Order: sequence, then structure tokens, then C-alpha cells
Amino acid sequence: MTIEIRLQQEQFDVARELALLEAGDAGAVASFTGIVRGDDDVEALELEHYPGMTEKALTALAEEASERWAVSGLTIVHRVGKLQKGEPIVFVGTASAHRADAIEAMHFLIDRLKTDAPFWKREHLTAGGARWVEARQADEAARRRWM
Amino acid sequence: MTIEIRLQQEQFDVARELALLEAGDAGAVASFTGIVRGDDDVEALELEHYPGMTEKALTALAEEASERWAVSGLTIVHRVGKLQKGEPIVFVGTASAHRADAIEAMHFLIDRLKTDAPFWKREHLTAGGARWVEARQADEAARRRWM
Amino acid sequence: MAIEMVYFAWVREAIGRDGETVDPPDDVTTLGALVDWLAQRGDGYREALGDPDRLRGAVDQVFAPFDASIEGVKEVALFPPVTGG
Amino acid sequence: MAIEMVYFAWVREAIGRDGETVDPPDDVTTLGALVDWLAQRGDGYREALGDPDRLRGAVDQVFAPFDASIEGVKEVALFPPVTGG
Repeated sequence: MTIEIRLQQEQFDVARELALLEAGDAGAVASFTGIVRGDDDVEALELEHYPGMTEKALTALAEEASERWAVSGLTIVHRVGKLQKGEPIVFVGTASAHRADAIEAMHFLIDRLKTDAPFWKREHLTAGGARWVEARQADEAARRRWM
Repeated sequence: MTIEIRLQQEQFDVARELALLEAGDAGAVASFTGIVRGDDDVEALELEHYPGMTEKALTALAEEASERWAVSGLTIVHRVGKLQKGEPIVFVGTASAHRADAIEAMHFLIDRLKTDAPFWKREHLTAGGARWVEARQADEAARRRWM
Repeated sequence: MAIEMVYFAWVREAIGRDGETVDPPDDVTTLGALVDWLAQRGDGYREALGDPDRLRGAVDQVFAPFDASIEGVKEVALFPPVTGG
Repeated sequence: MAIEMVYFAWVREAIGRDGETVDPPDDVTTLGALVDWLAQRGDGYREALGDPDRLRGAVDQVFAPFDASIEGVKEVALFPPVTGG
């Protein structure tokens, strides 16, 4: 069982993350990549996080996933700092002998990461200035699916 | 809405497939990669398929997925011919503005591909000879989840 | 009415060919009746087609149950349950 | 008892600092009571902490509800609902 959790400012390489998961003779690898979007008035995104707590929170989610599903590998990479539109922001990958375990563990991790990890997004506007992104009710609803 | 379906003998490049899906300003990209496994007595896998029908069956699945979920891109790549253990055999990728749509459409496609596309696996044994892989009840059960 | 038969996996191996043109009698109007008629052709056919539970079919390149009509169709495929992915 | 406070996102901006050491009175024993006590400090604090529905907290780096005890804790964080991923 391999758990890989990273916070980083620089871009990550999805191919490299997947190759690590595929190398474990798992049979099934599932992944999710979140990409910076934004309305036309948004120029860039900034990710603030809680140093010290963030990796602990992500590790706790990964450990819960590894108890609930038969997974042999879990990877979470989350970027922090200023990101441009179109850049990847988060990667969640899972490896398992069984495709349902890989897919459900991945789905759990990205849903719970949205509500249970201390990150805050701020949008930098094309017209200047910035605004904090509001939390979404839909994310709270998605979280309850895993209770 | 972009649907990409390919059958090929050669290895595919997961990074390239994901990059195409990410390029669509979708926000969420989900993927599944199946990798050739096998017991210790298995040396390689051979994939037979039904030329003429296979792409039609995969296209029908992709179209059903695009009607059921809000997806902007769907990719299915399936290899045929002889594959070595550890090599990727199938890739399913989806892009959407919403992560749940991307993940569920991907899960649907790989589940239904297992039961609704004309492929047959044969295992080449280390000791010589070969055996056809039997269909799994679990795949039929997974199919019914989407009815 | 001539029908192009195609066979896959161990059905193909048992019959010993990957396809053939057949011309069943007029009372053979369903996929199941076609399978029964073919199974009478001899050892390989009986081995391949004798157990409907292990057999699946497609009519004109679409999966079809054994009660599907084959009237007017061009191509019928017989094969084991699929195992791709 | 001294507590290290840390603030994030618009809570940090409204208060005007990313953290501070505070020493609340003995009757402040829960996260909610600590928030109420801090909110009395002035404009920035009231703006940041006045609406508990928009506020979340962590005690010693674990998410905690407002009725969580803060007795003996070292670090308390206050911030808006998270928006990562």
C-alpha cells in the first residue's frame, strides 16, 4: 500500500503520477484531474492553504479510503499559490486489483478533499482586484454521500 | 462534444489522451486505465475482437453516456492483439464542467465496455498453450447498476 | 436466404473456421433456431453451439437475444460472453 | 492559557493579520466562546467573526465544531468554509 501526498506550487506531470500507480501491478488505475476554470472576468486563481494541517488532513482522507476500499496505491497532488486558467490544480489517482475499488476510492477522495482539506481559492479578476470563491452547497451534499 | 474512439495494437499514451481531454476547458477530467494482469502462470494476453461491430458498440456506449451525463469529451482506446503483462489494455477518459458527471460517465463506460463490447481475452501460459478467459458474474452485476 | 456467419473465440476454434455463408430452411426464423440448426452439422458445431448458456450472438452487428428475428438479416455472429476491458 | 491563533482567507484579511497569541479568560472554554470573545475586539474582528454560519474552525490542526473544547489546546484556526480541489 503506497500513499503519496504532495503540496506544490509548480505544475505536476499527470503522466508521471499515473505511471507510478500503474507500476504496482494493480490492474486498475483511476484518476481525477481538476483544471483551473473561471468566468470570462477571471484572469488567474490563487490557492491559500493551512501549512501544517493540510498534509495531515489529506493523509487522514487517504487512510480512510485505504480502509474502505481494496486499493494498493493512492496519490493526491494539490497545487498552492497562483495558477493560470487551464492549468491543472489537483490530481487524485488510485490503483487497485478491482476497478470498482479504484474508481470509488478516487471519487471519495476528490469529494472529501473539496470539503475536508484546508484550501481557499481566490479569483484574480481581469479588471483588477480579487474575490474569494464561495463554498458550494453541492460539495456538502456530495460529502454526505460517503457518510 | 468530442467523442474519440480507437482500436489499436500499439501502446497508447495516457498523457496524450488526458492532455486532449484537459484542453477542452472542461474543469474536470476523469480516467480509467486497465492494465494486463494475470496469475503467475500467465505470460501474455491476446485480445480478439469483432471488426466492424466493435467501434459501433463503443460508439453506442459513448453516445449513451453523453446523453446521461453533462460531458464535453469522451475517449475510449482499446488495444487488440497480443499484449504483455503490465501493459495498458484499455483507457476511458471523460471531461466535464462537473466532477460527478466526469467520474460517473467514466465509471459507466468501463463497466458497460466489459459487458457490451465484442472483445475476447485469451491467456498465453508460461508452460505453453493458451486458455480463454471466462466472463465474470461481477461484470454482469456491475452492468445492472446502470439500468 | 443466405446469411454470413462469423464466429469468435472458442466458438471459432471449435467450429474450425472464422465464418461461412449458410442458407437455412424457411422455418428457421430466429437466432435461437439458427443456432439449433447449425448445431446439427456435426461435432465441432455441437461443441461450439450445444450449450446456449455459454453462447451469445449478434445480428447485423448488434447484440441480440436468441428470440431475435433473423428474417432479412445479412450477418449473424456467434461467440462466448465477452471479456474485454 | 496562551493560544496561538491563525487566520486564513477573508478572515485573515478582515482581522488584518495571519495570526497572534491570545490569552482568553478562564470562562472561555469552547471554540464558539473563543470566537465570541475575539469578536468583541473591534471592527475587523467583528467583520471576520460576527457570522458563525460563514465561519469554520480547527483546533490543534483538526476541524472542530464550535462546541469543541479549547482547554489545553495550543493552536486554533479560524477561516471560511474551504474551497479547494
